[in-house]
Amino acid sequence: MEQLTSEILAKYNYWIYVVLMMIGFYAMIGKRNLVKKLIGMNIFQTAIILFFVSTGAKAGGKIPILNKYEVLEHGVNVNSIVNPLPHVLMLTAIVVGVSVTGVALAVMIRIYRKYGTLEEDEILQKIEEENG
Amino acid sequence: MRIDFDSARDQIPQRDMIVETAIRLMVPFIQLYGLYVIVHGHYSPGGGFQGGVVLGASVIMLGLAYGMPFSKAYLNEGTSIVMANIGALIFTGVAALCAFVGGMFLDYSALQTILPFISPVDWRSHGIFLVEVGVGMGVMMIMVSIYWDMASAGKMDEGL
Amino acid sequence: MNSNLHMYILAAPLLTSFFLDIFGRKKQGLIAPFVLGSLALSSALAFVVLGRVLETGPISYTVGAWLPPWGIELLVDPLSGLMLLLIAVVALIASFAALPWVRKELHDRVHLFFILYLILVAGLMGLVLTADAFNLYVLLEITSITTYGLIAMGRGRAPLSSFNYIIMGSIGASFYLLGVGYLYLLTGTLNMADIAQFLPALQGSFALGTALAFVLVGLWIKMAFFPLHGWLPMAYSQAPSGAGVMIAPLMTKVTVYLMLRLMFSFIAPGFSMYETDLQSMIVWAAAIGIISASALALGQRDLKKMLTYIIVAEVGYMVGGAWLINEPGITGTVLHIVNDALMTLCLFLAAAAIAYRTGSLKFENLTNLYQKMPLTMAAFTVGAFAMIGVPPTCGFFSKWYLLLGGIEAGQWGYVVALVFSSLVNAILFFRIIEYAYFGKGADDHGHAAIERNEAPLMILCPLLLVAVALIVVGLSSGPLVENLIKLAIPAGFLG
Amino acid sequence: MKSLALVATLVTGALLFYSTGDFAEWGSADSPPNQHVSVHYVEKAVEETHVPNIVTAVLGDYRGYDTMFELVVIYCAGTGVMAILRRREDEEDES
Repeated sequence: MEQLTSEILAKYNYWIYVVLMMIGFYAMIGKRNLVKKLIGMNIFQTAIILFFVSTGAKAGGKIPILNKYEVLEHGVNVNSIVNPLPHVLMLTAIVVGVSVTGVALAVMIRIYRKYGTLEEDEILQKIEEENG
Repeated sequence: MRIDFDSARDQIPQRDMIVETAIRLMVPFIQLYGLYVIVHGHYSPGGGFQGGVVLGASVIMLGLAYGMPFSKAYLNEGTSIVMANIGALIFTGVAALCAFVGGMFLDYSALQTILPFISPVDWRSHGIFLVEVGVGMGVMMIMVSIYWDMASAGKMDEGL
Repeated sequence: MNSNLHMYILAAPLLTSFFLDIFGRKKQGLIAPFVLGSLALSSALAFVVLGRVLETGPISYTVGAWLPPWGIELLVDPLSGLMLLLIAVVALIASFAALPWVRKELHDRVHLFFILYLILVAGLMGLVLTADAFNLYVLLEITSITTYGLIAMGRGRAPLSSFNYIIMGSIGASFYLLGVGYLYLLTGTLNMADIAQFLPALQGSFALGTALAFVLVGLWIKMAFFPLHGWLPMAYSQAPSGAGVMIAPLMTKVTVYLMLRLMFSFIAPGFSMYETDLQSMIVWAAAIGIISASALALGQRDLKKMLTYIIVAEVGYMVGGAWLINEPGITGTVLHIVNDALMTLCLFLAAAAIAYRTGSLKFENLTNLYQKMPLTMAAFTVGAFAMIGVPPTCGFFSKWYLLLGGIEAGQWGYVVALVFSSLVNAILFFRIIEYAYFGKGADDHGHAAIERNEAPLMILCPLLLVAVALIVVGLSSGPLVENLIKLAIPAGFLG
Repeated sequence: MKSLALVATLVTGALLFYSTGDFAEWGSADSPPNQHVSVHYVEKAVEETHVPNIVTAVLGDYRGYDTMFELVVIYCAGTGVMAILRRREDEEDES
């Protein structure tokens, strides 16, 4: 039982990320509504962010903001500070995600103005009608 | 789901005194906080992106309370585009300048050849600051510009 | 080694795009000199850099003067030098043709188009240079976002195709990012060369296989490898013509280059991954992809749509050739990246020239084009011959290398697919040439009813230039392979 | 179509779920990401850049090239939104 608990604690973050990622991925490829697809994309990106940040965690680690003078004099114990690199990477990934969402929303506004709906089936039906 | 953009723009919602007053009071403090987040990025969580988004949010809040035309009058459209480009140019310009004065691309310590009385390591710190200011400017103006375009569906006349 | 020349290649279009936004909004006349000037500067610098790299050997450049595993490393070797030159030249030629088209199609959004265009070029150049796995993701997203924007500027179904591309492209990029995350989790570094050092110790780890699979599938979605190609035909055929002439030749080829780059770094020969059945499975998938895409191309009744399916088939050529993992296969792949970029550029320019005058690219509307636009159609014919693989043109030589590689590796499915696809291309293009040459029927022979009506010089001159280049590159394939491509392939993959 | 999507999702999920078995424990200071490159940042960033916030130091300097393109990405989004939405009245889509 204890072993199981420790296993769950050790991998809990990664399992949750897989579940989140599956929800997002299914919404992106399975749903027929464009807004739902976009929401799925954001969930997918959130899952990736959770995964990356989990890789940098250290049990009992402190935030990576140090006291300049103390560090210059005495150095720093690496294991007491969390890994800053995944946080940096995810700042970049968040900005990229926001940008893609912005462009996707703009494209969606144009789709809505042209077809009057955001349901993929209805849009395809309208295109069929247009082509005779 | 089904919003008619034209009629939505006709019915600009009723102005609300409470919202307007609250936002008018809050906006200066939000902007101050945004500046603090940019400037204090060396010593606390924060930096150009976060501060830029906070600054952008202050203008967007004005737009939400008083309608988009007000926020456009508050922050001129042409100015915002020029500022966004200047922000981007600060970053890429500093990067290219570092290469130009003999260092490597983005090697802030090479800027010592311009102002020799600052040590190379301090130049890295100041270089990061310069770049963060550029990022803050760029992100703020681009966020506002995206809001304007989305709110008015590209017509830049009315909207929320 | 402290030379920043290759950074200026990238910085020139990037900085110009910001100036373009400030000044080009008011003065439309400034756009053309800005765009052409910056791209010409890039091309000239790329030429110098390639020469220098061939002379002195690969340059490892560290941005910000931080040593590789900690800072971001850029790698300028003969392969990336060649790609830089290709991107700069293709973008320069395409921008000549894009100018009249954009003025006609987009009216007052010309400067916005060219801002995105220049940033796309800079992003592609960055992709070619980088040797850092995460930096590659950021640049991949830059090229994607600009492409989404450029495609959505078109008319009709363009926004819908752009949205599909956004969803598929995001899945591809997210998969790639996940793969990089796994590699980071397993090795603790993001530098490609540094990751490669840790890989032998991790052989047999399931997580490593997953990581490489996600990286590969992510790139395959981006390059429209056959079962994952769904977004490409609509997106490329609906894009504004000015954007299509640049996006179609470059995007998929650069992604193929990225796959090659990752293979060269991660899958060194002797590493167990390619001794398994995986390698031949990928080659078989490529063969099926080539055949299916060619078959789908047969069903199209629109020139541009047909060309997009040919692009999907060509991606199959290159992926299959790369995964043959032998000398002629990889040589052929690198040569085909160059040739295919030029051939696609030629055909898309011809399509843009025809559409500029006739307004439609449906096969029925292509009648009598040889009388109306003889020069355009001459160039189109050269491009078509190159695509089929007729000897003096360059398409023949890269296909020859790919065939040799297939035979050497004993991958007969791939060889058959190559031959089949060449035959289908012959049918496809001769059908168009028939339409364009013979026209409707006998009733208008002898009359001088059809006037010559060539496309504007801004489109025609680059088109003719590329058509000549197809033959010149074809004739100089031997020296190109000996002096450049042999040097570009890591020693382990030779012999 | 939906069942195909479900199968694809489940296969991807199973692959990812199974490969968590090879991961280092969550929060362990000995895992590769916490042992290789990041150690240098934590130990040396303050000394080399004089910035107490390591995240800012890595973002602005060590990986400044990424950050530059990050700004370019958001700039592209702004320009892209403008390019997509700002159409003249006469080229308006019919609704």
